[in-house]
Amino acid sequence: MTDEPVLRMEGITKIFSGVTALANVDLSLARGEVHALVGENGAGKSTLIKIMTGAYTRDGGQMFLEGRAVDFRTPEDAQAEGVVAVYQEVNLLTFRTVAENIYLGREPRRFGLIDWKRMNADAAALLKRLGLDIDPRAPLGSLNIALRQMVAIARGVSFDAKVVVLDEPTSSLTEHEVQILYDVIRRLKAEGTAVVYISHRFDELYTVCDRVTILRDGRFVATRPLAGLEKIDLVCLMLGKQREELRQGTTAFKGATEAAAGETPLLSAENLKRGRKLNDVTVEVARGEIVGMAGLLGSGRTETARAIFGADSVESGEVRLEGKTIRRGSVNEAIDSGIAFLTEDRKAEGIIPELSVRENLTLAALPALSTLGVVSRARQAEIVDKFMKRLGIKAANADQKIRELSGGNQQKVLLARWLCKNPKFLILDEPTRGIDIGAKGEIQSLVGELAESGLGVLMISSELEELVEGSSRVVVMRDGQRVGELRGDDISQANIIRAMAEGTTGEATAASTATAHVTDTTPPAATPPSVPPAKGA
Amino acid sequence: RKESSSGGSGGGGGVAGGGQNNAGGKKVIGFSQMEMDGPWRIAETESIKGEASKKPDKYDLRVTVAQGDTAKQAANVEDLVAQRVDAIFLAPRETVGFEQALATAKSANIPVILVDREASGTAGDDFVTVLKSDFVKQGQRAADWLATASNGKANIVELSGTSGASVTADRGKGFRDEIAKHPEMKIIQSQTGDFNRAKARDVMQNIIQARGKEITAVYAHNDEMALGAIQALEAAGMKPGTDVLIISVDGQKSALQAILDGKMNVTIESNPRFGPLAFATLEKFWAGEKLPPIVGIEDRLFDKTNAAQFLNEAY
Amino acid sequence: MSQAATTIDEGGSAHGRLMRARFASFAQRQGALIALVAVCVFAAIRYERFLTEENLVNVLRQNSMLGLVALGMTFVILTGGIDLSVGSLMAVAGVAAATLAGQGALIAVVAAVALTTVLGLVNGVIIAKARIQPFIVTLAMMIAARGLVLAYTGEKSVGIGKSSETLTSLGRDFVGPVPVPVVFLVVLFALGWLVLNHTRFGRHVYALGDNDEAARLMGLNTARVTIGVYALSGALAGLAGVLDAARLGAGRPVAGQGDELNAIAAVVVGGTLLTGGQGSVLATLVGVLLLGLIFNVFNFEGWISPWWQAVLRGLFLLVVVIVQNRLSRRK
Amino acid sequence: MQNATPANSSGGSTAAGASRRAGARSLLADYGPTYGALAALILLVLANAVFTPNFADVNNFRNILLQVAPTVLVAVGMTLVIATGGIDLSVGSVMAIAAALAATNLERGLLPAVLLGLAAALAVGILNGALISGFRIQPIIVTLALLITGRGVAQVISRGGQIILIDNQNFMSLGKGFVGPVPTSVVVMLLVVAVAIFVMRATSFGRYVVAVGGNESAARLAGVKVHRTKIMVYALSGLLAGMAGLIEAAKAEASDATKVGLYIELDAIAAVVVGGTPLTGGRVTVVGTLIGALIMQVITTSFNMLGIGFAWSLVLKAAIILVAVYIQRPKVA
Ligand SMILES: Nc1ncnc2c1ncn2[C@@H]1O[C@H](COP(=O)(O)OP(=O)(O)OP(=O)(O)O)[C@@H](O)[C@H]1O
Ligand SMILES: Nc1ncnc2c1ncn2[C@@H]1O[C@H](COP(=O)(O)OP(=O)(O)OP(=O)(O)O)[C@@H](O)[C@H]1O
Ligand SMILES: [Mg+2]
Ligand SMILES: [Mg+2]
Repeated sequence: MTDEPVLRMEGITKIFSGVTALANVDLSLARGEVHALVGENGAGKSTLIKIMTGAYTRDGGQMFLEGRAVDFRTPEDAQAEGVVAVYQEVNLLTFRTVAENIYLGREPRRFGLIDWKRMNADAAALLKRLGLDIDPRAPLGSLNIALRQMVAIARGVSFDAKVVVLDEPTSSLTEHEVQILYDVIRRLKAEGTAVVYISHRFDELYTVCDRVTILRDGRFVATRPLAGLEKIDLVCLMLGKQREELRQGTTAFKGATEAAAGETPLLSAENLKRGRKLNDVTVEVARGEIVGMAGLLGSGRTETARAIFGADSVESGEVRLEGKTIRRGSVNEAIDSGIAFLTEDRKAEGIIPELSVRENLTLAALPALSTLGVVSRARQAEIVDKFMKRLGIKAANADQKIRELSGGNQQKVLLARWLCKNPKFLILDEPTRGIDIGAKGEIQSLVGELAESGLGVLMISSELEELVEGSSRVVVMRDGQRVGELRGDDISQANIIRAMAEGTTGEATAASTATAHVTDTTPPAATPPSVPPAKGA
Repeated sequence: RKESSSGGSGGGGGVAGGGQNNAGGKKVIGFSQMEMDGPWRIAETESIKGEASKKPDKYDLRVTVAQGDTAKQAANVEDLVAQRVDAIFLAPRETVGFEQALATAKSANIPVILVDREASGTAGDDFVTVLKSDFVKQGQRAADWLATASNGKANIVELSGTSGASVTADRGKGFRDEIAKHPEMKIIQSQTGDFNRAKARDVMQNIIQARGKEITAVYAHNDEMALGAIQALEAAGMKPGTDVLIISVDGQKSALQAILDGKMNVTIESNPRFGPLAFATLEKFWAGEKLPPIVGIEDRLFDKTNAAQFLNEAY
Repeated sequence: MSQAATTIDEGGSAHGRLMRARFASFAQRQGALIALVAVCVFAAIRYERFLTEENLVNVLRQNSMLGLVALGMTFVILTGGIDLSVGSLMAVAGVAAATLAGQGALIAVVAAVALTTVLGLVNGVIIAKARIQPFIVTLAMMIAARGLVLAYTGEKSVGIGKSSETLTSLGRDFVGPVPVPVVFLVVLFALGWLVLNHTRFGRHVYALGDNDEAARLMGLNTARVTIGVYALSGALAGLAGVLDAARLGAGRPVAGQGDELNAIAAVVVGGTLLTGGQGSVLATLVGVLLLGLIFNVFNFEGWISPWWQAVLRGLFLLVVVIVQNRLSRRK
Repeated sequence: MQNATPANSSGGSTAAGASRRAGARSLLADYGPTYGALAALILLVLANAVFTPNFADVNNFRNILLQVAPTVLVAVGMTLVIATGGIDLSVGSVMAIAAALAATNLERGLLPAVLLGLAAALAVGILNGALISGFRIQPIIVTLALLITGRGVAQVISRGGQIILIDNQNFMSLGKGFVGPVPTSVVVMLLVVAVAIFVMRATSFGRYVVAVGGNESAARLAGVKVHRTKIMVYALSGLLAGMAGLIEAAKAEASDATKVGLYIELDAIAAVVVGGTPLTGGRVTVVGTLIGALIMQVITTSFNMLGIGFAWSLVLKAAIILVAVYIQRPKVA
């Protein structure tokens, strides 16, 4: 294992229209190692692996595969040499079947024509081996995001590659699927494949990775064995800080305040119903309160948020802000009455890629910034300046296109888009997904601050620490239903997990308003009735 | 409009020219028009329609229009044949392109009379005859008039018709062949004006800018373009009709008016009223008369002397 | 245990969605097919001579050139592209074949089709390599090719002449009861279907239209596929142009004008999405016939003025597309 | 209440400083003319001034503006449509409808005729927008259908495709009149361009247009009224096409329903893309469109003046379109 590395990158440099994304970065992968690549948002991780796999061309540096200098011009070249990547955003073909996605470009053929039978059989076998119950003939678009991600991973491992890169593979996976992924990684490792693993979740890194390479601002910081490297030191390396400078605790929340009893809620959403996805969901949030919303993937959290915001029309139910009913299915009325919604899918539903940071930031506030439809440049600049400072948005200037920013900074701009409107109620859907630890802390402490000044927040998150430390109450969802609520000292990771899994929250909610829903809930084994029996996992 | 479905279609295989499709003694006549843009084509179609409607108990006319596309028009003829009409008037878009359509009609024993243009083939065999408006001759007559009026000395701007149209080619050719006999008559600039007044006006404007006072005559392939050219000349402070002679083809009402106003000199008629001639010819054919390969239609020449007289009957 | 439950749920709903997706794509195809059948039934009842062999053969033959163009267009549109140059390429091929008719039919046809294939290839190379939008590249090709063919012919049609009967027979003769262009149409549509559904190239065409960035990152040589479809479109447009010239006995510099829009309309009416990734060649055939039949019906009527025909044609196009759209969005 | 985590302070100040510096530059970069197209225009004009006799002449420049006016009006509307990611093929037919309606109603008086023409154009635009946004059908198909139908409607209005002569002096002054030394239609054109630039730069509507073109669902969730914005751009495109139709009719002193605006959609699209607005939407430059249209017009004019066949000007235009778009294409990795 100490002999020639499988793949070695030296002095890699990449410049995007004048901006240096990578400067002189080294990376060396040994046979059969799992190599973590970490760094803040925009540190250049994705860029580095795109260069490794031929998706981008490098502006400087060298790359050696098994000691041989290589120069991949396209991902096709890289694949041919056994360097394969599962890229950050789920990037597959939604109209094509699962099997086609897995074997695209390598379709088995007979007499020059595609051998569909064999392709589907091979795909079925592969998926089964990975413990996935997916019909290889299903169009990919019919799967949810998590399963699509698993298909992408299945494709990646089907190559018998020398190097497999996984760029934030778990950002939308369930715990169960993460376990499957770990098994896959261990198998690859045993076969001598080198795996590059990018993730912002430290627990995962420590579970599967052997060594770690740290990038900061496009520069190489260090490569270290993970064993023996304390988390806190890893964070320090990422941020370029000394140990003492870092605050304790995993999140930046200071412990939430609970709403005063008896007060009329700031927001109340009652009995929202939308097909099978939302079944009679009720949520209340008081002024100054952060209500967490937990649930497994696909449990209906985003649906709830969209229903409250009017982004989807609901069949029945009512949303009231400060007692005033908001017309169903009207985003504009929701916004006008003071509701804001930070979506979970930045790329598809958040940024306007070609517009500048300035225009993106002020998009929702334009009516307030304009008189008779004419926008005041001065007031716009004032707001942009203020929020770029306040949120620490890293951009060359306010006129940089938002698509050129890293994910975390894009997220901050989108948050600022809402904050500059002084909303009364803010919905955050996975506000820190795919965001580095520094930016995460900033966003978390900001949310805390805002709540202190009277903003009501509904925070959807898959990160339990975030919910536990940030919320005064946690609403738990499952299968489109609200299955419980935790408050006060009952809010703990263990309790949340139990509620998500079993649909009961124990005595904690016995006296709360949510009890009615909880007790009505059918036991988990019975839902949904139409589902075929489970295959062992 | 029930009558349009061809009643009694199987009326027995008549001899060539015999009516196979006489629904209650009515003859179904197909007219394949190439396109309907511009007053000339409309007048032609109206003339044929008008003649048919004079005898509603005798003729049932079906008009197809091909949007200026030869392929489409050939298809339209085939469609008419498939309907087993009793005769077809075909105003072909261009000379070539109708061999097969004509052959189809022939094999179905449907007589075809060509209207206003020729198509390749033999009269009396591939088709009955051509009712012809001689576009080449129109060009020649325009050139003749100009040669006389200018004493064989002119710098001419030619505004030609739509690119690729056979009239454009014919009216250009006739004119050029004729002025070639006069060494001092030159076409100093030629550009397409698409048979379109607005386009011709713009083109003329640019040519005036380039050639200015050099220009002594404008030959436009139709009246619309001549009217556009007149506008451009007036805008440039030149006097159409006196400084610059304006000659065109068609004989539409607004051109006659321009002649009366002294802004235009002459327009060679291209008579669109083929209706009476077409039906008369068809009747003769059915009556078994021998027909010449070309039946000419009379084209007049309108100038100051007769414009007022024909103004009201012009289209 | 709870995790296992979620996985099942996904599997179950995935299956449900699969069925619905299949139904939706069926309904989508059905939309145009239903309209086609409806028009046929209407015409058959109203016009006695509609269902004659002669008329049906006419309809097929008249639409076979547009059909070939639309076939190529289907490939292009499936990749998410568009090809506005096909009309002009028809003219180029027709004129080229007519000009070369004296050299023998084979040479004339091969050279003409080769020429437009190369022009299609140029489209593809510029689109793939210079990364300019297909709409713009093919718009430029449409304008330039038309200009060149007009300039080359001096704006006059080039007659093929009686001597080259082999060439004209391509447009005029029959194989049994079937006109030669219709034979081309049927054979090439069958081939098109085979290529799209059973070859790598075909699947990659779909992949490219589905998500080109993903296809590239998955290691597809997207440039090759792009160049391939535009070359194919050029070739089929060229063949259509040759058949058109053969049928009419002349290569016309103005041939195919507006056919790019007709072909696009036919593809869309068939139910292929302009965004790419979804659709089929058979749908296109239905679309071509549907739009072609309207003209046939107008001709049977014989009294509707061309302007009213235009009004009706546009409205019909709109209605079919709206219905199509409603059906396909039921998923 | 520690508001600054370690990483916070470093990024903020640079961003704020830089943002002010680049303020002026952004005016040009985001909404302004594209230098490639401007350079091409200047080059073309200079080359012509040298090689084309009588080209460099005030009169000629006035003619160029006069001739380009209808195309520019249509192209400005097209620019907005394209900025939302759409396309409008129906503009030529809309021109014909407006011209036909105005011409056939002039005996009712100038104002009613003009208003009728413009109202019809606006209505077709709104119909386009409503179909595209309400039924979510691809713009190219909706507007293709209206291109076909609209031409037919214009011919029906024109008493069956007749050329309708115009002899209302006031109406004709739209095409032939002057405001000072500048032709009326050029004044209209410049006004429209100026207003469009202002709207795209300074108003919230302008931003909504590019936001919708850039990312429709994001725009919707940010409170942008997407439907309204789309309907508005198609309505504007229709209205501007209507104005162009009236000007064409006034210039020709006649309305020819079969010819007015024929193929102008292609000229307009060419002007837009040569000017630097990408067909993908999300970016816009009205000045660029003006420049693009002028480039095309200068080519036409100079070819007319030099007596070079129309066919060759097509070839040159195609080349210019490709080169301009190539130069302005977004940089990719
Ligand atoms: N296509 C591009 N054009 C311009 N700049 C880019 C482009 N892609 C990336 N960058 C810039 O390069 C830098 C590195 O980005 P990269 O996506 O590699 O970061 P990352 O480490 O993967 O971040 P994240 O954790 O948010 O995914 C960032 O500053 C980003 O703005
Ligand atoms: N883009 C999408 N395409 C198809 N189905 C989707 C999509 N987004 C969500 N769903 C489905 O809608 C249902 C509810 O999903 P929702 O997004 O509300 O869940 P969630 O609890 O917010 O999960 P997530 O962690 O994914 O945000 C699930 O069945 C999910 O699979
Ligand atoms: Mg990344
Ligand atoms: Mg969610």
